[in-house]
Amino acid sequence: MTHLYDIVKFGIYALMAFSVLAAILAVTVRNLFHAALCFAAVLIGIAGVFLSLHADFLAMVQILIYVGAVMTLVIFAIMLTERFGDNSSPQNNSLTLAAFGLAIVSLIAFSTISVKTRWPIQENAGALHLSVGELAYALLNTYVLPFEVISVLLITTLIGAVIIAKKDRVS
Amino acid sequence: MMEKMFEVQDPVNHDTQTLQVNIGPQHPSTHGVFRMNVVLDGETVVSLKPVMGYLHRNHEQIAENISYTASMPYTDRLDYFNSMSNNFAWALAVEKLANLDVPERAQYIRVIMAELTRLVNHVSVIGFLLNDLGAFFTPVLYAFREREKILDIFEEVSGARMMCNFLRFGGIKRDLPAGTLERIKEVIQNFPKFLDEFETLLTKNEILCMRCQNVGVLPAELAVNASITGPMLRASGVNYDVRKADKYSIYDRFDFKIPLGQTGDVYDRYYCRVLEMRESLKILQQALRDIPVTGEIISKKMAPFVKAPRNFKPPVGEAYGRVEAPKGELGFYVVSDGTPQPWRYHVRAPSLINLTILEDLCIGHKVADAIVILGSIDIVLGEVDH
Amino acid sequence: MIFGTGIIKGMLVTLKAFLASYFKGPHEGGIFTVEYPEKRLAEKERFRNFPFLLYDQTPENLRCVACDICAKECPPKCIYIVRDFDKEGRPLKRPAIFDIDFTVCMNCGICEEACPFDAIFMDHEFEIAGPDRQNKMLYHRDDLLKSNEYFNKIRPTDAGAIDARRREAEEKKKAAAAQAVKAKTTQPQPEPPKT
Amino acid sequence: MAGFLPDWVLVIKSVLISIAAIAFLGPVTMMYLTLLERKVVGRMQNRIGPNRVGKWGLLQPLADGVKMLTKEDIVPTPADPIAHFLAPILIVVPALLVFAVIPFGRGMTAVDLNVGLLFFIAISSTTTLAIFMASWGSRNKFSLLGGMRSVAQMVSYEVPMVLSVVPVILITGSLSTNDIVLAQGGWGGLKWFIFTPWGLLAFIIFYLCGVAECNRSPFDLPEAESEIVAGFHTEYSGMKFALFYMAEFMNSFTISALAATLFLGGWQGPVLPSWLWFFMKTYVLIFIMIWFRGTLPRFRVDQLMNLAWKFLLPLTLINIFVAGFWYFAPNTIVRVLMSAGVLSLSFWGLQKLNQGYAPEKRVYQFGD
Amino acid sequence: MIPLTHYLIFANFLFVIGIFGALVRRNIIGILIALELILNAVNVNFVAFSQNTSPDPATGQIFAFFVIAIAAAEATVGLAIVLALFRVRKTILTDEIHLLKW
Repeated sequence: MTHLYDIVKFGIYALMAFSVLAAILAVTVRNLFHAALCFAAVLIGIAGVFLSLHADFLAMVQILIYVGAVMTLVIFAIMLTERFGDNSSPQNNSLTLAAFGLAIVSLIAFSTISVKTRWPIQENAGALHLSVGELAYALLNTYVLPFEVISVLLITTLIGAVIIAKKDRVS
Repeated sequence: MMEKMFEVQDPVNHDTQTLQVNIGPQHPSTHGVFRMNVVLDGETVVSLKPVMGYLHRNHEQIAENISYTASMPYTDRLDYFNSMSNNFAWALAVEKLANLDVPERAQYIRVIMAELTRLVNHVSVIGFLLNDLGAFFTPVLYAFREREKILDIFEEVSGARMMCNFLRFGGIKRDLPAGTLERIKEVIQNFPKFLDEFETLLTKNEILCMRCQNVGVLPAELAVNASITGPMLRASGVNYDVRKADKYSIYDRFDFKIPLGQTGDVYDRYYCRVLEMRESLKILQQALRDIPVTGEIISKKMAPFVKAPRNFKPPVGEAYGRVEAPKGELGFYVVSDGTPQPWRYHVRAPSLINLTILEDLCIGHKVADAIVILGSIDIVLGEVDH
Repeated sequence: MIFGTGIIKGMLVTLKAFLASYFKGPHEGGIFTVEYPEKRLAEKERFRNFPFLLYDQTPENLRCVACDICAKECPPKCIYIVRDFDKEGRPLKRPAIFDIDFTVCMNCGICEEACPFDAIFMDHEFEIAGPDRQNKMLYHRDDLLKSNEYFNKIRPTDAGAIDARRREAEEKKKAAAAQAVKAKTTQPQPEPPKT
Repeated sequence: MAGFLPDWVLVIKSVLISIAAIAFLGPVTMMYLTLLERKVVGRMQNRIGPNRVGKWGLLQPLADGVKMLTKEDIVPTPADPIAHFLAPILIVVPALLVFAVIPFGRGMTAVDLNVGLLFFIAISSTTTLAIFMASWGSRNKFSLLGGMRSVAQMVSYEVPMVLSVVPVILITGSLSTNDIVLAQGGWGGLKWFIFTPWGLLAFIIFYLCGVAECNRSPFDLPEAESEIVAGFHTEYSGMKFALFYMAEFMNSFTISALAATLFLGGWQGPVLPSWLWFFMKTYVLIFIMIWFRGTLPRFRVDQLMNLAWKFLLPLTLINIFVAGFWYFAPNTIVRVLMSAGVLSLSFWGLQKLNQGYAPEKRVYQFGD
Repeated sequence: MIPLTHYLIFANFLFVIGIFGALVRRNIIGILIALELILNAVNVNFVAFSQNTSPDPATGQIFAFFVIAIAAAEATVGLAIVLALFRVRKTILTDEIHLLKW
């Protein structure tokens, strides 16, 4: 069975590389519509990574919420704000070099931190398979307060967004 | 870049730019070659300019160069759904011009044929309206099944299903073949059964009611001012039917009612047509009961011209013959200068006049409604562009 | 009334049509269409398609006498006739050229009405297809010729009436001719001069 | 043969077999669904439907396939090539992926995820992305209108669809489709969820939303031929259009299959083999979809939205409460009557609230 | 299977690309996309840590749910603002909107 694990491992690394590449594209591509599509690819890549971490409920929720709803919103916004076909304006401003330098520096810093420190790895690290029942139990028992607060927050943002975006605002 | 900052439009104008769409001559549901220049804001129609003339065949100019009888087959091609009522109107006009009398039996046969074309037209129009609403061809094919039975009778009588060319001035071309009246009686017996089934399929259908009620409302005074005629006018509640107003031919002998709607929206136009079909069936039953079994079929004064239509020279003068065609008041205005060719020949096309108010009905509605309103107006491009 | 009942009743109508299509005949709601090339509907007698010229017995004795009435009467003017002349140049009662342009003709049947010599009638044959518009669809005299038997086959009652009328006219003419001959034979004995 | 192969090759072989089965099953069902639809709708309209190609028109799908392949593939010049090219592919991928979760027979589920149902809903929500690409990519006014309409419709019908599935999960206690089917076994089929009041209502709502999700008959606004020519796939021809067509039919198959699994007891059935039960139930539901297409006219955009947000959504919420009550109440007749009463009351109440959309009574005088 | 540090490096990459995008993009929607990228990177970290180090693996995933919920809420409000802005200014390029009062 070890060959199988190697194949799966190789698959996951390929998936990670694919997502990083898609992320770079999402940030640099000139046409905004293509950027949004690359971002969707990143999201699906990340859902795959969650699956490799045995968090399959989270992966499905990620696809459902992000790719289903948030991407729809983003693309709706792009469609409504872009005039038909003038997507040739340069997308990046003067800060490019400075931002690139900062990015490289912070990348190196974070990577060294994450490699150097000895994390308290549990012995049964990767084997734990979480069932949806335990997840629900945790969500509605230990973390019920944040759960309710989040629902209040969602309602307020919903109403707020509608008021902001309404066409004939009586301001 | 600075000046870009200061040209700020007022915040209320529509930010999504309006969409100018050509629901063009080649479109699945414009009932022929008819273009609508629609400006949309999102889904709602802001302005709608009809563009016509793609099927203009110079009909009136041709009629001024050929004899009176020769333009009878051309009237078939005006509103190619009801060739018999087109012939009826043209025959009436010339009979008024040359004051010909029409024998009894010919009158009855003319009325029977006219009412059969009304059935065919109304059934097909409801089918096409349902097609625009999205029902995938089922109502149309039920309607066409009934239409086939009636077209078989036309073919038996006149020789052609749609281009009948059957009426002549002073009567009809040839008498009915044997057994035709029995076949007509049989069709009329089965029609109400089909109509009830058709109504259960459509009239109470919630989606149809949602899509058609209070859509494209035509107020009564706008209808009268725009000289709309036919089911559209009666759906808005105006009691005007040329058969009752003019009492031409022998329509005064039949008792039938005129269905009137209240709000004048697409639903009322649909249902007025269903009720009109039921009235036509009443007329047909009475006509079949009273038709004289024998009798000549063309007036004596036209005998010499049967074999030589080009010698027919009506006296100098003008006449306007009109008939209640299924689409509205179809009229023919003809001026004669004594020669075998008419001097001036004009067709009052009901579809064209009913189409003029398309924009007023569609403003403010959605794109889907504009198509349905066009379907309910019931136009045939042959008549609109004649 | 519950919201969906109208829709459900309507759907039952189509379900009935669906089931009827397996069990019922064409006129009680079953399959109404006919599979065209194999099975065909019965043709109506007065059905009119493009015109044809009639000849009795042999294609030579054409009924048409090239009187040009149908060409004048035809609304779209799609008939073109040229009279035939014999060797000495005297006009004959036969058309040398009789063309009908089938792309122009709208099969209205006015030529059949106007023809005083029962020479031109409307055909029943509608499966006409030509490779191109110019020559195949322009029918010349020989393509239009059809026999009287064919005419009787496709339109029995009309053909019968016309043949009866022509036979009657024939007898009347023969009787008149016999009368004339008899009158001519009795004529040579001059009556004795009136004294 | 299987004896001496190393076990990891076995795993891969079983995966390949299920992939091959689905890759074959998907397109073939699509082809014969098109034929079934044309035949059934034909029969409803008193005509026969295709019967020229093959014995009863059985080779008609092959003829359509060849026609689609040989048709020229036109790409409009202003179109954005990447989006235009990727859209048909990205619309077929979710349609095929979803086959993995459907339990065709007793042991015949390709991948028995324990979040199977959520997988189905998540994957079927990604089709909005592909429709966006199709409508925005082809730079055509009609497809833009169609794209906007279809995304608005799919997003607003996904909410009631997801919520109508919640009672089933609540009662069976697991998201895996196999467990749901097992929970409906026994008593010769009387324990199917459709025979409980909340199950019946949830089935109707799920089925309607499913029909809306794959843009079929009363909700086929995005490709409304009579209004905006062909909606988001106006600018597609040849094989790309065939892919859109295939995705639509595969969606309608999977939606019917899932509805059968959730409410009609999947492959549970007294005598016949399990997969036969499954296919019979699915094809009954597909017949109903085709029946819708043969009879009903189309909704308008705002009526569509109103039906989803103001009518179906509140009903599903109430349905969840009733299912909760059903779960804890003792298994007596009182429970059935109570829940049936609550549901019909709420149905009537919501219908009264939406009175504006009910058909008005119309009276007609007769002048002379 | 896959050691914790590889996940962390992957998350760092995404995080850094997100920051780079947020700083560089001229279009507000581009910035919103970059922001979402950052939040996703954080999510990956949460789940990786909860799977490998914490005794009860549910905590990380629960936190990831909350992050997804907040990200969705933030996206809606952000895009509502973008729409309102576009209606007034006809442009959503950041360097063209820098006057507080006009």
